Amino acid sequence: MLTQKLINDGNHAVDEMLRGVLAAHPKHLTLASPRAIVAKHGPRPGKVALVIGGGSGHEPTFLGFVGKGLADAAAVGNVFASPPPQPIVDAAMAVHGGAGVLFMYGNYAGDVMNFDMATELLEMEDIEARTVLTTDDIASSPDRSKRRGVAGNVFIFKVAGAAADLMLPLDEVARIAAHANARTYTMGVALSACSLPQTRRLNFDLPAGEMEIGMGIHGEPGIRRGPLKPANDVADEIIDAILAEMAAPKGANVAVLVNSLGSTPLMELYILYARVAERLAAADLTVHTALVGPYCTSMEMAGASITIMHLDEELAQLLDHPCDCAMFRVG
Amino acid sequence: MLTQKLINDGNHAVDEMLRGVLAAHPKHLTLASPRAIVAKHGPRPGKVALVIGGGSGHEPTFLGFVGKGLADAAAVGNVFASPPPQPIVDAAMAVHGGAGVLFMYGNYAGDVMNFDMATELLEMEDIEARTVLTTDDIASSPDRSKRRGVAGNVFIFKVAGAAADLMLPLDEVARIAAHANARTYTMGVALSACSLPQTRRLNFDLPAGEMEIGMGIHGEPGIRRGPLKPANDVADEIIDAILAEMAAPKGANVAVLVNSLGSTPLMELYILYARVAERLAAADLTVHTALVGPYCTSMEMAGASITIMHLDEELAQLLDHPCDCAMFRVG
Amino acid sequence: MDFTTQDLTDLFANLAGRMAAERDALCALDGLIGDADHGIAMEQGMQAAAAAVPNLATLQDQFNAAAKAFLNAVGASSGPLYATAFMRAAKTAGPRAAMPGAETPDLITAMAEGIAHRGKAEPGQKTMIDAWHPASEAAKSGATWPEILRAAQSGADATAQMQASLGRAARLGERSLGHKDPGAVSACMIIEEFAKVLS
Amino acid sequence: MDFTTQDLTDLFANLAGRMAAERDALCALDGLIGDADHGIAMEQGMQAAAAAVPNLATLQDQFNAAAKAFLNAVGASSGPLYATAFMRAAKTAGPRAAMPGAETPDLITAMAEGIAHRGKAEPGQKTMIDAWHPASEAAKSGATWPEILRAAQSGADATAQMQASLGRAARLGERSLGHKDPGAVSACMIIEEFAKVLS
Ligand SMILES: Nc1ncnc2c1ncn2[C@@H]1O[C@H](COP(=O)(O)OP(=O)(O)O)[C@@H](O)[C@H]1O
Ligand SMILES: Nc1ncnc2c1ncn2[C@@H]1O[C@H](COP(=O)(O)OP(=O)(O)O)[C@@H](O)[C@H]1O
Ligand SMILES: [Mg+2]
Ligand SMILES: [Mg+2]
Ligand SMILES: [Mg+2]
Ligand SMILES: [Mg+2]
Repeated sequence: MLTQKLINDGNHAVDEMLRGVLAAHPKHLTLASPRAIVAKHGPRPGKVALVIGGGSGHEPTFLGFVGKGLADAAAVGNVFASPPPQPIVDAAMAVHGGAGVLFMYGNYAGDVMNFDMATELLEMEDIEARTVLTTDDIASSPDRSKRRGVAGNVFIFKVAGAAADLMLPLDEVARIAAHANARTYTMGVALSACSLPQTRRLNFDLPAGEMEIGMGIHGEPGIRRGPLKPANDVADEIIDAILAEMAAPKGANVAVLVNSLGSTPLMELYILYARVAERLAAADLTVHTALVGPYCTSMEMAGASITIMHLDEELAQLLDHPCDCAMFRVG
Repeated sequence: MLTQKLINDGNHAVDEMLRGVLAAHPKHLTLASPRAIVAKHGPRPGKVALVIGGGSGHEPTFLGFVGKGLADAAAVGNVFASPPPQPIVDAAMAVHGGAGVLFMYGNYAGDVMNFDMATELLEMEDIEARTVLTTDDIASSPDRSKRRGVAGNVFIFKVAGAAADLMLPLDEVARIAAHANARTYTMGVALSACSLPQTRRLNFDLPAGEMEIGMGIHGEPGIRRGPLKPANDVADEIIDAILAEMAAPKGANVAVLVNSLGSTPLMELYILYARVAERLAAADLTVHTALVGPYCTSMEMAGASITIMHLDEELAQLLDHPCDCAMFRVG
Repeated sequence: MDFTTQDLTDLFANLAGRMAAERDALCALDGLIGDADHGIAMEQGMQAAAAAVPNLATLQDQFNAAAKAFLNAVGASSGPLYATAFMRAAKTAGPRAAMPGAETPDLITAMAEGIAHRGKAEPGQKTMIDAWHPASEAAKSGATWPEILRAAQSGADATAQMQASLGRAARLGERSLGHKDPGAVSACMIIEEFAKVLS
Repeated sequence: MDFTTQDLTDLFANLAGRMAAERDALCALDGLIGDADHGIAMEQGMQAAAAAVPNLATLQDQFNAAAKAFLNAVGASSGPLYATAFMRAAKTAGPRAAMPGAETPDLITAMAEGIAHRGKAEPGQKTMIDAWHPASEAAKSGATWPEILRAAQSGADATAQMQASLGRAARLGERSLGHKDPGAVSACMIIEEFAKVLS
């Protein structure tokens, strides 16, 4: 039984999607090479170039966050697969402004190997590229450096993009990006599997009535299986885990993202958000920014994640800095 | 077998969602009464009040389109059920500015009865309320006046909201709204059912490998069942039907919306858009505005719709007029 | 035997229980040609009505309270239709704490007229009117409650052979054939509960 | 018997066919502890490699072309790992149109070293190294192709008992136990295709 998708040939899904993205957003986006998406406005001499990327299937992550004030370019991989070095290099070469390149992407073995190869290739062109990995998925390891990067990307990239847009030097942009990552915490649950366009087979079994806690955004198994709980219980489990790690003082500001993994609709996200808001208020935390919607998806997977970024003055200002991307705007 | 939802009690899903919406968007939205959502900015003396509404489960339609430059208020019904007259009256009373109220909503028997009762109640308060129904679903009847209102709402409401924001009188706003509706054409396909939060049972059977062509946004059966086709064939069938009706002259401007019914992800929408763009270019039509995403959903239903609005100078200007809603922004 | 405010309170309690029991079946029927929520609307509406009617002085007050409660809980199509039905029943019952049992079939006629007034449906369009109209005709001609119920049921059965021309199912054309109208089916359940209390 | 450019062309064609045939099985394996795409990566990579190697003058050119083609078609984890493997094989094969059959086990050693260099994996971490490393050790000790293959296979089998500490599955902890590593399984298939052509 094949899953139901509106595609043509699964092998061409990513390229056809890119054709659609370029056609729909000609004011925002252009191509450096077939898998290197570049912002029309934003890249400029003297500015650190922020290049993000990763596998497809997480839209609007990554390509939707390319634009003035956020990322200068994105390298686009196959579904759930890191892009190879070439489009990463193409992206970096197209947008670098002589002030260095910052690569940002989720911490996955494949992405690390491909971006590192790209970094070596750029060195041969005398272009300095640094890397800040995102590692916000608190369910994926007790050790932050081993964690996966998931929906927290939105906030972390946003902050780094703002720092670059303000013409800060590479050291500073990298410091801020790492700082933003260190203060960002995400955890999610999956209520259904998704399927790759090439195989159209569910990528794991999840019996009705169960959920996977700590699910990765590629369908990687999480911490454990458990019975599907009411939304408030799910929100509580996630918020408990995040608050315990974050250890923010009373009165601190936070940014919140309640994110759909794909097919979980806004109604459910806002039900979750209602509980999250209650819990944050009870913990004396102030919500500076709230995003609710599909920001980092796993195609048609059902489920949701909650991200909290523990703000300080610097992060709050950078979050508020305007950006204008095809699929995300601030200010 | 119950469907997998992140909710608490299905009977409270709508109210809990509203709690989350208000909590997440305090700068944009407030309440007139528990089911009457009101824009914080926008309503003002002398301005025609645009009040929209309908059943829940289509988010971001309707409440996401409340804000300065678009709707002044929305009355919120139960899932897939028109709101009763009282919240409609509450919404209208909260936002009317002495220049009359325009009700806009999709053409469904239930909505017509409830909004008409609200109109009668407002008459007793000496508030003039007029109605423009949206009837953009070309698959739902050969007779435009009998058609359902579906995703085209976004464009039609947008244009009417802009006309009201420009302080045009009620007659003009109503004329423009009707004009916008008359030039808007939508058709969709469903690839899966959805389920109500109270029952958590699929609202119809759709075997794998099939699709429902012309599906309504409440799971109402469409024109026919057929085998699931490649995305390009689906786009072609819809575009053929729309172009035949629209009969736009070469060189005309159009607005396009490729809309997810819920769980169909951006990847598939952009694959559809790639074909739509190709077809429109071949027909010598120019895309003035392109929206791609979940704008008018049926909770977690899989599928997509394509909307084309045939623009003229007036409609294009009104579409470009700024608006700032919790879930939709222009300008 | 008189029909009292206590009887009406009991009747609405029965209606609420009945609709709760039939909720999923009515939703499934609505799923075939509509939007799968009719059972939810009827359950919520009757529950709200049942909560609104106790401890009111007259049948009229009770029916009016039921109308308002049903409408505000439900909206949808059923809300205005049954709210208007109950308001007409209120007028027929009048400001009395009881009405003669023999007059109660007039309530059916009043409700049918309210529904027809609000929905503008004609018999044959595959709506709840196809149950309410024959029931009302039977009531007008002096039929017994079992006869009224049978009239409603054969009307509802006949909707399976009708092509819808009003309501959500109207867009289905021939595909609405073969399925009973959920509103007509729930109408029979309502009339059956009336008949149980009143015959 | 010599191993020629034609043999290598045939071998890559076989690898492409094999991976196409095993695609869904490898994806299913990857679905248990990873992201369900390993079969797709291997199919696309080997298909691109097979298309790149015909009509090149030397084995070195062929392996280098395969490396580049595989990498650009795939990315992912497999891309850099196999690209590096093929580049090392290219160096070992050298700018020759053929190499002695007896030297071909050195290709396995070279590939294993490339993968280890790129991925920094140690045996026991539940990766493809757990197949490539024992195969390479066997090759170094002068084993026959069937022995090399058996070494790879028992290495791959052993991954079922390992807890992953590298790659996507590393976050699974104990839940990775009981499932073989998909990269180790596909590694055996590759080595098996080498063995078929070379033994
Ligand atoms: N104009 C009308 N007149 C009478 N009955 C109607 C009319 N429109 C719809 N109905 C009835 O309403 C029923 C559906 O009710 P319900 O499911 O509660 O509302 P909705 O269609 O708004 O979801 C239909 O089965 C039909 O019997
Ligand atoms: N650092 C590494 N060294 C060796 N092999 C690795 C490493 N990381 C991952 N792998 C292998 O890659 C396989 C997964 O490949 P693939 O599914 O194509 O990539 P991805 O994990 O990016 O989806 C794993 O089964 C494992 O054998
Ligand atoms: Mg992958
Ligand atoms: Mg309904
Ligand atoms: Mg219904
Ligand atoms: Mg994988």
